[in-house]
Amino acid sequence: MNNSPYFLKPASVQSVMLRVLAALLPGIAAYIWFFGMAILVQIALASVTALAAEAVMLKLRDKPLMLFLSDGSALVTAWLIALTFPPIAPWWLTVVGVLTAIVIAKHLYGGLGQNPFNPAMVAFALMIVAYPSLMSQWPAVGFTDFAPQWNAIFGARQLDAITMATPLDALRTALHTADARATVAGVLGSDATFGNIGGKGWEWVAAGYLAGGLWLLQQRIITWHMPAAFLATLLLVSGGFSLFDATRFAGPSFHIFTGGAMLAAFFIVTDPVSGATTPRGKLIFAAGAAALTWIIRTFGAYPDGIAFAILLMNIAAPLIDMNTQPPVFGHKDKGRHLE
Amino acid sequence: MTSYLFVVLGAVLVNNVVFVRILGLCPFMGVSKKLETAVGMGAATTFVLTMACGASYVIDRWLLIPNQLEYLRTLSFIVTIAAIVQLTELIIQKTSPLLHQVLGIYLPLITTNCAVLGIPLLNVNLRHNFLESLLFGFGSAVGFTLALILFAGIRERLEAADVPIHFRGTAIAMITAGLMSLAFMGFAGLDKYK
Amino acid sequence: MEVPRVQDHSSAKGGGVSALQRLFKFHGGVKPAYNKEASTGLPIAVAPTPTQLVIPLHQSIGGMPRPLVSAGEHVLKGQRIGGADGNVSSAVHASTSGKVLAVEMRLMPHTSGLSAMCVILEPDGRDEWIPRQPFDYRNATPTETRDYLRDAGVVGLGGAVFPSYLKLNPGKQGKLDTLVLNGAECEPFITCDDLLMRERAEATLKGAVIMREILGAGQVLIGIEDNKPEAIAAMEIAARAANAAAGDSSIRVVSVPTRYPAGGAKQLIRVLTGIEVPHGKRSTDYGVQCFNVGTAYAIYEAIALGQPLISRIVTIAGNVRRARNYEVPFGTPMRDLVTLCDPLPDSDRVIMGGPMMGLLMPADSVPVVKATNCVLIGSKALFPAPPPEMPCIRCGECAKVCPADLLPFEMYWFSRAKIFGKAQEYNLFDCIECGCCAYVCPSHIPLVDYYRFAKSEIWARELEKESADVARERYEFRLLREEREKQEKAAKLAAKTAAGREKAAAALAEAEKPATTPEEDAKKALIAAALERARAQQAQARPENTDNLTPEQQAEVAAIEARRAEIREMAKPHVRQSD
Amino acid sequence: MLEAILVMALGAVVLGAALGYAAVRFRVEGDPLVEKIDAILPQTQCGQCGFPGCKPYAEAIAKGEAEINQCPPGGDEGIHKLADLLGREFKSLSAEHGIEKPKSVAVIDEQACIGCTLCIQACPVDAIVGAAKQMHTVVAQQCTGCELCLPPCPVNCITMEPIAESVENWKWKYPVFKITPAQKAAV
Repeated sequence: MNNSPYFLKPASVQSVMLRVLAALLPGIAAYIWFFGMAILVQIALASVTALAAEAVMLKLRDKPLMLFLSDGSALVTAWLIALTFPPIAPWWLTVVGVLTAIVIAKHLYGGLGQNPFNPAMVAFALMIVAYPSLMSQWPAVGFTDFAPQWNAIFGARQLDAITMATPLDALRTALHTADARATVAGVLGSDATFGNIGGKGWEWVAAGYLAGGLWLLQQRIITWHMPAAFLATLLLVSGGFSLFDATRFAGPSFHIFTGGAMLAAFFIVTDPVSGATTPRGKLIFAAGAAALTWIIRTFGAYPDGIAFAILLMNIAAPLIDMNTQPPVFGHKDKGRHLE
Repeated sequence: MTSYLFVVLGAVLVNNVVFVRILGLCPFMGVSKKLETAVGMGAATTFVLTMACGASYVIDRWLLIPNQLEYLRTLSFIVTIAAIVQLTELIIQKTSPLLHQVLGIYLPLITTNCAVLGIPLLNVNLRHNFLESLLFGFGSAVGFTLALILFAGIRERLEAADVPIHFRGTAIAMITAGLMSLAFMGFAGLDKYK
Repeated sequence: MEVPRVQDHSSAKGGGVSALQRLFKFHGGVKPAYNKEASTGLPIAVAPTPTQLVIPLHQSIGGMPRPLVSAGEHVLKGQRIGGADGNVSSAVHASTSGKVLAVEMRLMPHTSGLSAMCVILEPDGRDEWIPRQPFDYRNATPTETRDYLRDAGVVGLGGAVFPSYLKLNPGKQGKLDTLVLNGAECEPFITCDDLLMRERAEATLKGAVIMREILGAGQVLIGIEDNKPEAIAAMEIAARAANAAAGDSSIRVVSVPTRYPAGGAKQLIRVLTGIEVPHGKRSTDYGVQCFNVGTAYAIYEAIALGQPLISRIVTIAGNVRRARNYEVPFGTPMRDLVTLCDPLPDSDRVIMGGPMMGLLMPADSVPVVKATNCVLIGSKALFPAPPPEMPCIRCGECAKVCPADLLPFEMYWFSRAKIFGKAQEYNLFDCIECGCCAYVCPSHIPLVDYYRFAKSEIWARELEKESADVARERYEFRLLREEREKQEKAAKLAAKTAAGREKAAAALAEAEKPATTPEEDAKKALIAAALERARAQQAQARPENTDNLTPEQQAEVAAIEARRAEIREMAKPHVRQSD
Repeated sequence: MLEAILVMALGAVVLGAALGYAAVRFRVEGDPLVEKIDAILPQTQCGQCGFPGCKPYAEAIAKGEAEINQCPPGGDEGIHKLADLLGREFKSLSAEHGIEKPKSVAVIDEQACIGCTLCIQACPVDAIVGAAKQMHTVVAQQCTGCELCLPPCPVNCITMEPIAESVENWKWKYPVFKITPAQKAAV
């Protein structure tokens, strides 16, 4: 017989995870529209691998299999990996990435709730370090022909026709070369209309994530702290630098609407397990992730810095939590009147 | 001025002595179980490493090179470092006996900490001037301390995690160090930005 | 979070009872299903006296009272049967007149399922009171008043059962700003305070006036959750009368927003006054003292009527057809009450208290005690077993609802791994075990169980540490004494012997050498002889001792045994400190 | 070659001088660590560790003359605490020094006691009261359960009784994750 409290609010980890998955759907829809059906193949591939790896690990660790397998956490990791990897990445890249995430980043630390690093981001960082070229071959926007994409994933990779540099990649390559004439406007186009905010297609995917994220906020699965701090910091840092020198630094609308920024703001930094958990800690965590993302995007060697930024903040999360504990009842203003 | 800043930043983040150069792993694994110890070890190493970089520069520049005794470099550096470590140990024993006891064997082991020998030798290789040597030593030591403190923070939480039995202790600590190293690779290229 | 709210009840009711009251919010809290209507339909009934009362001696926080009666004795209703022992302790009384059958170990209304000393009383049906007379507290010194209340057995009836005489101390300044009367009653199912305020508002108010005089408090704030409009109305009428009698408007009834745990003493103080009393501090240091309305009524009975605390109002609710409040004499088995209320056939457990903080009873035979505000009958349908515990995902829901602003998931993380020092660093001891965190946890973790576990482990360790410190001190003292005795002995010998130094040195050497001397041999022989005698004695004495005893002798032996058991009991370290 | 020797010798002299001065300047007196170790030890004064009391054992640990796993009353938890304090590896309790037992107190069978005072002399914390030829009794609150009074008793009237669980010292148990048969079937 259990002890008090004797009744509980109906809530479960499973419902939380399933709603997170549901919130990803608008972004995925936009993704399919602009980049083709390959993403569905990747999601399926990642999901199957994740569930299989999860099942094997649970079996090895002698945990109740169905109970933990049905919590949905492995699926969230799998979908995030599928959405951050290039949709035409060869199948084994996704499989190895998912295995890394589930086996090393998650289960070796004790499974759900105990991993200090975001498993999806571990997978992304490891793969981009190990296979930088494979990880930066993205399908051309609007080229949604399925057969060549399928071939790219499972068969012979003839990529020239179907790939295109992402806006971030294009920008970095242009600005990092010695070509003194390269400017932000020269790479991205100068008019800030749709199609030019975060790169053609990309801004719609980001808008999809934004919609899903707002729904998560409304569902009270995430709090406003992380997305707000992440987006605000990205806006301030990129805005400040682009005011300082608009030819070398892209503006905030570009940074927020391109790459994985929006996905990160609502779905990745908000991972409670590996992130900071106190209200102030959440602000610091997300702001730090945004600043590092911008720094690595702008000055670093990798096209999108989100994975590294989040892993770096994961490292700092325990210390952030330790130093941002909210004052406990009665420990604040020494019991005086709070006017 | 900015070049000095880059020397320090580069040493702290981009070429972090633990995560990127993979030096000084022995104390990194050994004294990172508790945050306070990590801070103490970091402070001690910072002191030793900065002093060692200064002293080794002086010895190299004014004693070994003029006398064409470069082949004695490693030997003389080790002796200098050993002396500085001894000094640090005496001071710590006096000022904080508990820290002395807690650092235990790792304190004299700073002598053989490859980071402490490696950084002065790197200074020579990179042809740093005196100030650069000091800053590089200091920056590396700060990087070491940062790595130690961050690692200790994670380990304090990991202590309570349900890690599979075969991976408890050093195994999971090594994996964690590897993943931290992976994260620090994100800083790659920052010091080369023009 | 700190937005002050203004509640105006006076405009609705008219009259100066509840003036504009600025309210404060406390952090967190939950809104579970209240289920209070079931037991508010009927007035308070008097529970029939059972055939046997089991009155535990230990019914309050603090020292175990010593038994004042023995088996066979006849006692009157209200007669003291357990005397307060030690600085923190409170007396216990016979709930009715009758014969003491035994003083023995009986199952306690405690989750542990352990037994403790109880007085077993067989009612004689006459219900004959001891002589009662009001206590003239106005002409008594504060110490006399407090001693009287201690011997009247008045303790906090909100559930904490802290002896009230200790709380009726105005503190350093000698007077207080505010006396808070806690009528919030936030736990689901429980309505005993609600009904008390509805039916006995005037007497409760009189009790409050007495407490206020003893404390020298300026104003009285009666906090009642706004889901009890009848109680608020009744208390307002009584308060208006009391204010009119005193010619001021210092007693105010304040309706507070309904949110669990608004009835936590610290939470209510914060809501009404904005003051946060830190853990381990006395609220009197901040000019506030808080009592449950039931306690106020008990004080009225003790002082104005001269009746010690021998019964209380208990809600019987849950899986029953006729939930109701009863006035129950202490010692009544819970089973009797449950039967009165017609339990449903699938009932499978008895809980003392509400569904959020109540304690699971080891059996339904355990007696009602001063802490029993509710007897909640449970079933699998009403309180289903929680879904299996999942790992914590650090989602932070628990931190959002914690009324003590704690980080429950961190406390859980380290309690689970038995790293108690860390759990304590996260202020485990500020936890009031209200259960909000476990209530909202999506992983269904029994968080409060982990805190209880960690707390009792830490208490045990602290106790061990204390006894280790005592042992160290005593050991060091012994070493010192031995050293001194050795020197004294040597000095004495040196003085005695004419030969002087050589012999003294030899004696000193002797004292240090544990060799057998003729003296010791003689002693050993003596011991051996004594041993023989003892054996013989034992062989003789044993059978004689236990056979052919008169009933009186048997009673005497039983009493002695009981006393011994009690001494043993008392010798054991007391774990729980007052809260 | 000569230069090399000279340079190294010079270095040795300078560094040696500096260290010699430091050794004098930063001399440490006493060992504050002993107090910290002693605070962890359970103070039963039972001598099972092979030292005549907790303090001497603490001194021996601080000097590095004793292992940290020689204290049975402190148990595994005590060893963990010592290991934490001293930054050493945990070792399980050394078998030659005894095993961890539940905390007990000595109880004198008052009928059998002959009043020889031997146990009073043996008690390290003066927890036994009584006089020659008078019955002795143990003050339970002060008894550390060291068992040192057992061997000297000529009539074997002292027994060790584990401290019984009561409502006061009862501890909440560790919450156990239970899988009901229904859930197991689902698995």
